[in-house]
Amino acid sequence: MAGGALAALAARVPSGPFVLGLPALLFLLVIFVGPVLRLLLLSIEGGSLGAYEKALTDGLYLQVFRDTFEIAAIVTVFCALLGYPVAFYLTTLSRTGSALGFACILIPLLTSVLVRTYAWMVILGRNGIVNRTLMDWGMTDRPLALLHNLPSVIIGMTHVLLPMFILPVYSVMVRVDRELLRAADGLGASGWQVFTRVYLPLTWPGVLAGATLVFIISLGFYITPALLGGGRIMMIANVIEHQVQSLLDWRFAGALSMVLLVATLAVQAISNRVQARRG
Amino acid sequence: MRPWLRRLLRGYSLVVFALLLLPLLIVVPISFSSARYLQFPPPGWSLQWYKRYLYDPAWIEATMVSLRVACGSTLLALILGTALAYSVVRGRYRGRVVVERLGSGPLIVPHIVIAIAIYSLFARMHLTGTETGLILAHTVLAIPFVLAVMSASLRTVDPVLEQAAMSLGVSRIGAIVRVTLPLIRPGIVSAGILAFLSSFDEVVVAIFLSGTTKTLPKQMFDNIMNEIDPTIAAISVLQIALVVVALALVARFGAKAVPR
Amino acid sequence: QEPPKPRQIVVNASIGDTMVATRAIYYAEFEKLYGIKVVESGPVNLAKLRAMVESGNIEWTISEVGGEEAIRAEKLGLFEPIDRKIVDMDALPSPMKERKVTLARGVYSTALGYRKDAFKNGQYPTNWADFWDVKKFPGPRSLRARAIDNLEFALMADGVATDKLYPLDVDRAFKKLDEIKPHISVWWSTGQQPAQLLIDREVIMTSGWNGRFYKLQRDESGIDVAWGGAMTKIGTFGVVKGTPNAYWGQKMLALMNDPKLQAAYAERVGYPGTHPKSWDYVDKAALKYFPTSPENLPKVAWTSDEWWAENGAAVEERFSRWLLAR
Amino acid sequence: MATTSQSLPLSLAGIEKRFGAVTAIGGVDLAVEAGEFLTLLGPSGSGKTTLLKVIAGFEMPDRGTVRIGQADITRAPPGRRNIGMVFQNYALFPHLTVERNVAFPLAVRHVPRAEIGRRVQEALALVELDGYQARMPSQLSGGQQQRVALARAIVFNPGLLLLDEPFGALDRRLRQQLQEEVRRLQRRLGLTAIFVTHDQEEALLLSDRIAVMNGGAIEQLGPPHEIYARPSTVFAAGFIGESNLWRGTVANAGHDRVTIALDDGTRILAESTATPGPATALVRPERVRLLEDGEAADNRLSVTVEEVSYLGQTQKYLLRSGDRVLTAVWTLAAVAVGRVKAGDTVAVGWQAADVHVIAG
Amino acid sequence: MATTSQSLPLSLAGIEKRFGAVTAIGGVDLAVEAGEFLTLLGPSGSGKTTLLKVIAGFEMPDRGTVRIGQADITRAPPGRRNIGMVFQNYALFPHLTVERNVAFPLAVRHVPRAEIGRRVQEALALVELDGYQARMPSQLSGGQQQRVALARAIVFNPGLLLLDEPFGALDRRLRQQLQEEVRRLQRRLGLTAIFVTHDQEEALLLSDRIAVMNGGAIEQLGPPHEIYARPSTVFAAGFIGESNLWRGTVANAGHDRVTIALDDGTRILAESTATPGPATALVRPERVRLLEDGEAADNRLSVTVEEVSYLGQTQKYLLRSGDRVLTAVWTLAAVAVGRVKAGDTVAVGWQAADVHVIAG
Ligand SMILES: Nc1ncnc2c1ncn2[C@@H]1O[C@H](COP(=O)(O)OP(=O)(O)OP(=O)(O)O)[C@@H](O)[C@H]1O
Ligand SMILES: Nc1ncnc2c1ncn2[C@@H]1O[C@H](COP(=O)(O)OP(=O)(O)OP(=O)(O)O)[C@@H](O)[C@H]1O
Ligand SMILES: NCCCCNCCCN
Ligand SMILES: [Mg+2]
Ligand SMILES: [Mg+2]
Repeated sequence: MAGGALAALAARVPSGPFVLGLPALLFLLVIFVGPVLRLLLLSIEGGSLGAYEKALTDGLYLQVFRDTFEIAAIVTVFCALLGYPVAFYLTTLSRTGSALGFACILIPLLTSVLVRTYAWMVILGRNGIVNRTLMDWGMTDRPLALLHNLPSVIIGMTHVLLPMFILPVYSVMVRVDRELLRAADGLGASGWQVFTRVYLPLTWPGVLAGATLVFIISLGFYITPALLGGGRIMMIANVIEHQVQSLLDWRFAGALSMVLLVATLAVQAISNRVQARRG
Repeated sequence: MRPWLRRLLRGYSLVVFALLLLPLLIVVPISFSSARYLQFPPPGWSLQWYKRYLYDPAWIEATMVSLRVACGSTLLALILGTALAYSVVRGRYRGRVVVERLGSGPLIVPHIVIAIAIYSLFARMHLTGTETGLILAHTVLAIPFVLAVMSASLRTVDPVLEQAAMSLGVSRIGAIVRVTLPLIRPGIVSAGILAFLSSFDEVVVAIFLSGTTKTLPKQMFDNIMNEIDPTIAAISVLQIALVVVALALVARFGAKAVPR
Repeated sequence: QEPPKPRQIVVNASIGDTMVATRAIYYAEFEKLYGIKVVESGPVNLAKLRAMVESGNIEWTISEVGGEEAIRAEKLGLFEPIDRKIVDMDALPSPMKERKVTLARGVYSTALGYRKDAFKNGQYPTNWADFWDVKKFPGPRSLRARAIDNLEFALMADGVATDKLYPLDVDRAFKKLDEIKPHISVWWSTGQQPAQLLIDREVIMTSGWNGRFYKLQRDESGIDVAWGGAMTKIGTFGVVKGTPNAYWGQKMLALMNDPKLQAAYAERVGYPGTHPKSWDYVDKAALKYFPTSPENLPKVAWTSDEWWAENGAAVEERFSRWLLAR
Repeated sequence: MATTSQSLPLSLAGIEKRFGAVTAIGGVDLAVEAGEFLTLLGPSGSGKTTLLKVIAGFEMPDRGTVRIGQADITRAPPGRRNIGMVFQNYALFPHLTVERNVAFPLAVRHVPRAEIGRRVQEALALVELDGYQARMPSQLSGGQQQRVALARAIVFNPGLLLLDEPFGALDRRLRQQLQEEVRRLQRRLGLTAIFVTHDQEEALLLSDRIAVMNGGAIEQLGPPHEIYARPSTVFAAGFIGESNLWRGTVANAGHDRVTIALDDGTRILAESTATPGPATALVRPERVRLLEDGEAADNRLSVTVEEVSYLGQTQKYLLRSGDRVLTAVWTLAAVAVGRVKAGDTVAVGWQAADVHVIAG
Repeated sequence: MATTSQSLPLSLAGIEKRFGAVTAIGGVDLAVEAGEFLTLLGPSGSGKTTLLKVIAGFEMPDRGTVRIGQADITRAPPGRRNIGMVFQNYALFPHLTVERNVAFPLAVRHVPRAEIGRRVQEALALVELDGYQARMPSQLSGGQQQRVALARAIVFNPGLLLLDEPFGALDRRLRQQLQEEVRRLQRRLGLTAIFVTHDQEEALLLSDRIAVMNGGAIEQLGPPHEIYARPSTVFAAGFIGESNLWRGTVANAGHDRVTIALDDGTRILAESTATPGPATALVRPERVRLLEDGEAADNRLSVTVEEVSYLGQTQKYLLRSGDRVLTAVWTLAAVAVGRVKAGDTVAVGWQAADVHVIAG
């Protein structure tokens, strides 16, 4: 009787694939979810929401949040403007051509963010290549301040994130059925009409996916603003780092982290929602 | 497409490609500079920065730490992530979607948040400043890559092949080992390389978890913060070479390196 | 009877050239004497030290801290008391010899460094008033992204005498800082940045730790230091509370108090030692680059660690706010 | 490989399988004799694959038992059941050579090397693929792949062979060729085989018996011609072949004959032992004949030709009689092309023996 | 939409198209009448799609002209040709509703809003999809999708309708249903239509005329029954329907009759005007009859039955006479199930009129 019940139970317990997922699941619960939740608890220690009040009302931090979103938005727009045509161009290339094109995208993508940021320091510095060239050509007599400001941070971040925009857009573009374009053509649409009425709407999910990815990653950026921002461009991650490393204010760092996390998840959720609505 | 439009598109794209590669190319001549400080174009050529890197025990030690940590976390992430991918792709249990989301979570959650969360856990577990701690943390960061690549690979393997193997006399694990894994070897290579690079390049977590054991990126970060000397350029060139070799390996043995 | 020797001890200290010098001079000696490996870590970080002690996860055996931080560290109980039987501090000048938990090892200044070639016919800046004078000395500048020192610089630029700085008139300092803010192109955060910024021509003048300019000065590489109003303080080390190797930490402190080693170190990095006898061993040619040299000492100002220990947190926060405000 | 058959009977008793709210199998009893070729035929979603999976062990039934020979294998893992299976698209291991594919079931059973070699050789010879040992599956034609799959499924002397739509993805020509090969081999080895398809032509062609499945249950079980000629349900009639189906009421007419009275008053004479009551009359289109002038038939109808479709061997006629539409299929031998055209009015008829009555 | 037909004839003259070394189309002349339904039938790679693309304007021919009505449109861009096209898998725009899909060709022509609304409404009514305006293509069944594709292809009154294997991906049942709908609509609107398929049954069923393509050329052009009964090449005979084909030598036998002497001495009597010389005799399997005792036939053979396949409506018999294998297909009406079994020896025969002679 009990044996039968047990057997019935055993038959009901999800077996096979589920069990294989358990180690990773436990691992992530202990070393990822647990700590993040603990951080949440830490930020509301003693039942006080003071840290959140500070994070969400203090002008300084509001400013940082505003800046962070602004920078993320600008970077996303740049990635879209630069990336969309390039992704399309990639779909038109021959085998070798697209292999070379992909190398141009994958090599930077896989290269250390530090290396890339360092390279921009070399290029944009007061004594860097751009200024040297401008001065050699007599276009300016004094070096321009290209580094350690908002534009340099945006350039650096765009460089880091552009491949992450191009890849998802490309993957949607190659899946667009050429037959549809031909159908539009055959139905009398002009080139521009084919683009605006068929191609752009069909590739829009890719743009949305790429933009979401870029925006989300931008929100959490730390290295580039730290190295290219000259101490003046503070994104939320830099503030969090400062809270922990220099001020040891775990509670407040936790609160800021949670706000950042919620913002990130919210952006993702909105993007999912928009995508789902489009069917 | 009209020819002039095509040309415009090509021109535009080539400029973007150039902008993507330019910074990396600039680093090369600088790494061979004979100047004591950063100067471009270099006044002369020398291998001094490579020597400086290779003969400085601090750099070498950091490199070794990074290699060990990257290998460890790659191995761990491959095992955990592949099993997870299998579970998500083949499983039919309720909550599968949640499990998948969880597995790719570290990709979405800002690294700074993960870093300080893990830091506070590891501080209590006496794992800060240890290679073990770095390996565990980097494994968390690498699992989403492995999950993405391996689930894509697994989806290309017809589950019927596993059933076929089982009907021919092996258990599920036997079927996975004898049939599934050999079939997705290219995916394993790609996932492994992605996981390796994600650890080998990782800075933010390393900033928090490095103590006496510094990873190469952490050492580089400190160095860049301190002095923009061409040693970094030399290391950069070596790293870019590593990436190019990795890409070539993937092209040769792997599937698409990047989750699409 | 000595406690058993561990395989290694860990010293947390400033990074950069001083780290290399510390290894070559102190750690090498320590390893030679006791056969215990010294592992170095850095940079100096009070917050981390505190987290370490509070979590009981002690990675460091001894750690360096800045002057005002030493006072906070002592209050927070982050260091073991100094064992006077091992570390003989009696020879140090007062009040250094009265310290309970930290050894004052060296003296350093945050001084005004500049590029000589940025100014015509020897018209170099000499103090913080010049730094603020963007008409006479046009060009980008850099300051540290912290309040400490900057407030003092602003007050001196505004005419406050070096010995009348404390207690700081914070409001006045910030008002003065407002003036210079548009001309600061980089707010530096790590020690080597100032020198690097000068070398790279990113700025024409900057605040910076004197040791970081020392080599450049000695190399005649076109970088020089104006000592007027250089904010001077002591660098200190303590044995981390709860370390299992406290005894060997004390032994290391003893070495750091050794006049000969201090002299070698000072000559190498430009940070003079605290032990009076160390002066006897220093090459006289190096002396003029020290904040404590006869010609520099009258020009420099001394940081009040007590004031900063008391007000630092609040003032630093206000400074962050000020820095980010547009 | 022993070509002496180890073939075993299979019996299913009270098999039930639910997926959440969906009942995939709702109580199936089935006995397959040793050496029999039984086909599960049914529309998509009728539970064919699920039943096969229950037999193979990939799904556990919620209720019921599965026996091969004497052994109850209901809960045995798939690898222990000793069942050979040929999958849709064959499921050859693409990373292994033909030889190692066929050797797989022996290797995992730790059969000695030398014996593996011998048995693989035998199995490949049997499917006429000796000499292909070193090829990879991708280097084989569809037909050759199937033969490898067959060799792999029988090399370990399974008691039972399962085939789940093995021809589902093939074009018609290759399909026909392979159907014949499978059937030939199964007969030769005397294997018990269960074959799944939703292609009625294939089922008719290959099977000793057909089990018509619908909604997770077996609607009818019998040899092909019986299923075609005497379907026991309207569903089975409609699913297999084209049909003219008319609902009406049975009345006895003596001499093993009945009449079926349709709503509109038409009476259809049938040879049947059906009892009076509601019923459906079935007349296959090829039984409807074009009547020559004065030719007699048990049932006779004057119809207008609505549409003629030329199908090569045969022509299909859509005929109308009042509100009733019926289909007739005539070969060219019977009616020359163009003799009967759309719009014509003709007389058609069929014998009482051509009518099958489905009760209910 | 004007239901008054604007249908125009199409003519192709000397069309050639090469891709590098491959000659996809090698000189095709073809005239399609207004309102005609013409099918391009041929094996994979025979150039069907390429020819359609040349007509639609997606490929430029290397040589030759394309005319619709009087206009030479050889070099006109696709959008200017006024050709409606139904693509394989329909190519509906997945991001647009049914209504906006159908409106597309009108919208890009800047037809006024109100008129678009009216014409879309009419077109949807025509394909019986009124009420589905707001659905997305993904929310439609395969059949409904096809009707939307059709509506979109005809809403702008094209002079010509092209269909490239529109049923390629469908299962048999849906396929049949849609074939009928397309045909009905085409007839009703009187549209000129060119239809591509490699399914011979489909071609026979739907077409006014069939163009059998092979290797980039048209091998035969004619109505279905002619193509089936009198294929002009062995290829056409083999490609369409099952065949018994025998090579031999024609000799005159008087009275419009010839004999074909096969290698083994067998002589086949045929009604034909073929001239003496090498030729192939074609006898369709359904023409081979089972001879009753003493029944006469122009051609008579004693054969052994090798295999019997039950196909429902018909049974297929594999018959052997010496080295020669022939296929016969008999309906149940002709031969009851089980009357002729494998192993039996029977007499079969066919009339001289049942033999078609293919010269060469
Ligand atoms: N894993 C599953 N989860 C939920 N429902 C399932 C599952 N497998 C099958 N079903 C359902 O059970 C029923 C029977 O499915 P099954 O695959 O056995 O049908 P089938 O007869 O093989 O159909 P087909 O001809 O399409 O292969 C269907 O309604 C199907 O949707
Ligand atoms: N773009 C192209 N480049 C090179 N060769 C081509 C191209 N398009 C078609 N071909 C070749 O031309 C020949 C005819 O191809 P086409 O697509 O017209 O055949 P089809 O009759 O439509 O075949 P299917 O039934 O497989 O669709 C083939 O040999 C094909 O390989
Ligand atoms: N707050 C840390 C300051 C470090 C300055 N380095 C000085 C080294 C003195 N030995
Ligand atoms: Mg199935
Ligand atoms: Mg085609």
